[in-house]
Amino acid sequence: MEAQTFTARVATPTTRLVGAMALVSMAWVVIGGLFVTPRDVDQGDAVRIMYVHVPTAWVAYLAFIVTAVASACWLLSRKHSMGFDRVAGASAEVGVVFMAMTLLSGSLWGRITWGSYWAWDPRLTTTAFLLVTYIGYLAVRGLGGSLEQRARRSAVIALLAVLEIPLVHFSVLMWRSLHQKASVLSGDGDIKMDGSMLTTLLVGVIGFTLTFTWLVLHRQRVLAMQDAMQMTQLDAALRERANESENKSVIESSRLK
Amino acid sequence: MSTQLSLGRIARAVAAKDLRIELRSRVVINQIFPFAGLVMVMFAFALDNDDVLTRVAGGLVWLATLFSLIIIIQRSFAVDSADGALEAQRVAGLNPAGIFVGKALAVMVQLVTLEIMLFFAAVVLYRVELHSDGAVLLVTCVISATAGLSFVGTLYGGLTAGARGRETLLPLLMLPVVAPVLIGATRATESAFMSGGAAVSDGWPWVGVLVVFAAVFGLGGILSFGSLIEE
Amino acid sequence: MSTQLSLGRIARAVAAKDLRIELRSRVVINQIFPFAGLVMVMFAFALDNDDVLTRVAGGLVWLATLFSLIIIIQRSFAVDSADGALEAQRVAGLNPAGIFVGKALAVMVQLVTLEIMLFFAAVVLYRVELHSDGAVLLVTCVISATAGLSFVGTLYGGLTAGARGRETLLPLLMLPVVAPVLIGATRATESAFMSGGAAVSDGWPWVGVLVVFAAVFGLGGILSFGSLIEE
Amino acid sequence: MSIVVDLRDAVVVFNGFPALAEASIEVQRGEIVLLQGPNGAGKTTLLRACAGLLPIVRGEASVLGVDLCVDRQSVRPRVGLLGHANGLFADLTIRENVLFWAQMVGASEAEVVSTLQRFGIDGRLAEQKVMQLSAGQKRRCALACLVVRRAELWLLDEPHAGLDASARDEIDAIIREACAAGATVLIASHELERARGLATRSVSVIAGRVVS
Amino acid sequence: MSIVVDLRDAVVVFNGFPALAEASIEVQRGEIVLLQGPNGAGKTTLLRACAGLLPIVRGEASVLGVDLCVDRQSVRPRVGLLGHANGLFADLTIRENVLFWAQMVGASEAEVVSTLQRFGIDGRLAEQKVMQLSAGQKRRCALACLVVRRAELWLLDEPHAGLDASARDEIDAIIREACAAGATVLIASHELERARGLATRSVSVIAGRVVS
Ligand code: HEM
Ligand SMILES: Nc1ncnc2c1ncn2[C@@H]1O[C@H](COP(=O)(O)OP(=O)(O)OP(=O)(O)O)[C@@H](O)[C@H]1O
Ligand SMILES: Nc1ncnc2c1ncn2[C@@H]1O[C@H](COP(=O)(O)OP(=O)(O)OP(=O)(O)O)[C@@H](O)[C@H]1O
Ligand SMILES: [Mg+2]
Ligand SMILES: [Mg+2]
Repeated sequence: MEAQTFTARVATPTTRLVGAMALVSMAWVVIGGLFVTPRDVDQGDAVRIMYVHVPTAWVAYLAFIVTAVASACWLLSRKHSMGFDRVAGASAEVGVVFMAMTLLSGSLWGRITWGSYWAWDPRLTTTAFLLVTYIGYLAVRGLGGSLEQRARRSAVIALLAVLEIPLVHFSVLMWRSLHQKASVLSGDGDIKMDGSMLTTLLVGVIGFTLTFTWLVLHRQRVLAMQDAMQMTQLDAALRERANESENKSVIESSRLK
Repeated sequence: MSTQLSLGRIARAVAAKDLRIELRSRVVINQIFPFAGLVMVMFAFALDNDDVLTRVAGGLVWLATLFSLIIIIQRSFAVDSADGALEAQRVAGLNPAGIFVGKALAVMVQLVTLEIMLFFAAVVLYRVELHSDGAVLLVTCVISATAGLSFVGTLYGGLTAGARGRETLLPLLMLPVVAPVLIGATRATESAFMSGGAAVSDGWPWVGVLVVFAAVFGLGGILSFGSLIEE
Repeated sequence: MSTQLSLGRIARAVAAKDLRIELRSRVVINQIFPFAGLVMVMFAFALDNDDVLTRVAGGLVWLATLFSLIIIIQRSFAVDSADGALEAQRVAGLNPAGIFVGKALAVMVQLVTLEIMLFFAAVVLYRVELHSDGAVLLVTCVISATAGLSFVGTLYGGLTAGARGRETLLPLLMLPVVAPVLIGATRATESAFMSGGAAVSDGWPWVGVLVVFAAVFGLGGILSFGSLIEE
Repeated sequence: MSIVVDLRDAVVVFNGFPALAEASIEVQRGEIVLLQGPNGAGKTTLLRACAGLLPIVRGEASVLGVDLCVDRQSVRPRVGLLGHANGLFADLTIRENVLFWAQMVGASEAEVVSTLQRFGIDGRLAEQKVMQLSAGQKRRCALACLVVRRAELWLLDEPHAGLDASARDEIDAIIREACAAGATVLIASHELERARGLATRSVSVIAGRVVS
Repeated sequence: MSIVVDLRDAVVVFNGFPALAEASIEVQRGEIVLLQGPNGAGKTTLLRACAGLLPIVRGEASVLGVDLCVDRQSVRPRVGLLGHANGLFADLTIRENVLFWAQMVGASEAEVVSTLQRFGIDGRLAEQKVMQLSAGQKRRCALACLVVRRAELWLLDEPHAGLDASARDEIDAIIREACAAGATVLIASHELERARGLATRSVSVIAGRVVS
């Protein structure tokens, strides 16, 4: 167990800065996405959903990768510092929220462009599986047991689960798909998009990444405080049991003649 | 003084024990096999259309396998944890990798037997035609898919065994993970059946996916089973 | 002196106990519901065709219900027989009809909740459209089918509970018996959805079948549960 | 009517093995009879047969005036069996477990509370789920469930196993009280000294037969 | 190196409840230590912690020279635990169960046969499935599985419960032999008289602490 020194304050100058930057860039995305960028030739205003849809997807990937990396760090570090485990947990929680936002925005977008909320498409289905996998990951974290066991078990699951991300990303290439082929991260360096749209998209990615960072920093501190609180509660419980022990000893010794 | 055995010998002993229990109780043979057969019949009922059935036969075989896998895994760990025997193995410090490989092997044997039966059922019920061209592909696909399924099943079975109420967590954790196997095996099987005009050669890349999958989870299980069954 | 209670009060106490255990452990809500959802997704994936999906949506909802029913029943009796509590109830000479009705009621509540969720999923995933004309039919169908399924499930659950290895016997025994419910509920639901141009009025005869089925098995259970749970 | 248990050459068979091989025993109302004997002798089988749980394939058996060869059900509400297993609902708390059985026989809540107190499982423990208890605490809870049922014939299979000294004293006192109130008790036990002190009579079960 | 078990203020927590609350105990090689104490005191928890099954959240614990706070695995092959549950495979026969464990440690078949004989579960019984045994016969089988493993540290949780007098004598003799051969034994038991006769020293566990 690491030393338990913590303060009740979760905000630090760094997190405040991150938060402020996140706010600014999100405001930029809202303005850029809704007013500055042009309508799409085919899709009209619906294309504006992209500024939420795509960044949340990528940041969810990022979150799951952070979870995997933190899990690997926990497994490999000699001290098994619980900090890594908390980052892994916090990041997966935020990732699940973002992935859910991707699904939600995607199905709204699908309703407008394809005429239905959902289609049996590899990208969509694998995305749903990825979400369920990480809900399962969070369920495993909630199984109970000691902190160390929670960390060890969930680290293994996180390292296996992250392997699904390539599956989601390349699914459009592997199967016939309705969904957009990769147009930005296609690897051939040829980006097919209007300049202001691209800028707004990039700012969106930065904004969502900052939001993610801010959320994880806070969540991870709250988790640290929860763990620390468990320790203080343990102190109280130990004291209570010690009293019980004194009473019992008296009874027991009088009975054992 | 307790001398610990090699992984291989532990795995053999564990697999032999699991298979002996199965041969003795006949639960899989007498009950899970008919269950899987019934699932196939139910599909036929629910779909109620011959052409569709023949086209999706491969998928249905693997779906039935998947549902049966869940039950086989639950049974495999129920036998161990009923009276705390899994815990006893843990306490005794048996090499967890050996337990993992042994249990996975036993599951594999049961699963392959089941699949052979299901393919026969598909031929009879769904009027699938087997082609000699596709035979090698089909066998390779069955072996690699089964290995992958057994490894994943044993891995998550170990994680969810023991504590009460965890059994039901198994399908939730397992199904999304085995989805690639379902897809890969279905596509490879369809190629082997040449359903919908698929060519046999189309199936091989999918078998590659299956082999990689089995390798990843086999290795993952050997490395991590100890941490997963730990309380 | 032990004064024995009326069937109704025993049934209420048993149902309350089962539902309390479920609310406490959340196994059905947290794990079986997602499992059923996944089964729906898996079907869609295996079928891979939107038109077929919409047409067979009703069947798939009931098939998913059926698979979940098996797990719900297993769980319901596992809770009782884990430490011999079912035997304790038998030894205590509680009116078996009361136990039967109580357990079936608890299963019914869980099943109806599940079905509501599955119909929502069907609307979203399979693009089913609900029509106000079909609403009464749908509700009646759900209620009567659920009652039938719960009675059959509890009956066979009691029969297979207790002795080791019998859990796996449950699906084998139960699936053929509930086939009529599957067919009847599917046809009635398809009428209510008006899929494939079915008329709502076509559904009512099927609901009749469901009601008769529920009545037969409800009565059968009340009369025979005592002999079934006997060792 | 004062003979509560009456077995004559009763035979109970498991897979062809006669676990009870022509056992005969007669127990009067108000007696506390100790069944002693080696492992596998048939003590548990005898108790379960008296509870109407096992079919008697040969011989005669009547309990509380009911002929078990004809009707094994109607005697059960009047019999209380504590088996090797505790028969508790692991997800419910101690209080909920005992209340369930109290409801079944119409016992009052006050009675539940006082029973829990007697067994030292009130207060914090009463609100704990059974699966989180120690072995002895579970056994105490099983005894409490049995006690609220107030049966006429008590069949106790190793009631002392796993209990500490104070709980053993408590269950002994409760058994004596129940007998004074007209109940009859059969105890199978390997704690011979304690059980002999409690019992009014003791018999040996050996290889499926009862030997006095 | 002659100190086999060394706990210092060890704490073990279940859902926030300190089942072991700063317990300290030191056991030398060759000792037979009896843990006595009321139900729910923490005896089982102490034994399971020593077997490396439970994480020590505070304090220090070392068993057979291994620090349990750092490594709970490597000590296990050298420790034998008999818990409240028997840990048997119910579908296998007694012989197959004992053979499984014998294989795991490379014990010979002759040893299996002689162990079965000592516990009186040879012959017909040895070929019987465990699920068809009486409670005491199961316990004997669990003890036989433990004995063939020849551990250095024996942790026995109520080894006498459910056994008849002859099996109790046998297990006591085996424990004495094992100690003479250099093993160390911790026993939790409510059969105080018998256990006190066997033990070289006894301590009380009360509300999660060890009191001498
Ligand atoms: C429920 C429905 C949907 C889901 C679950 C979904 C999911 C995803 C995911 C996971 C990504 C990230 C892919 C990656 O880079 O690996 C993505 C990207 C993208 N999605 Fe969707 N999507 C949905 C609907 C839609 C719709 C309806 C459209 C537009 C017609 C759309 C357009 C895009 C675009 C343009 C990208 C960026 C592709 C790239 O450059 O790589 N999506 N979507
Ligand atoms: N299902 C079965 N099949 C075959 N034999 C059985 C079965 N169940 C029990 N037996 C045998 O019946 C005999 C009597 O068992 P019982 O449980 O009545 O013994 P017991 O006197 O209670 O012993 P203990 O003191 O160990 O609890 C035992 O020898 C046992 O092996
Ligand atoms: N999962 C759990 N959650 C909360 N408390 C628990 C849990 N498991 C055990 N306890 C508590 O820990 C305490 C110690 O239990 P333990 O099993 O060690 O007792 P014991 O000394 O072996 O008692 P017995 O003689 O009854 O076997 C008990 O009071 C029990 O209620
Ligand atoms: Mg017995
Ligand atoms: Mg204990």
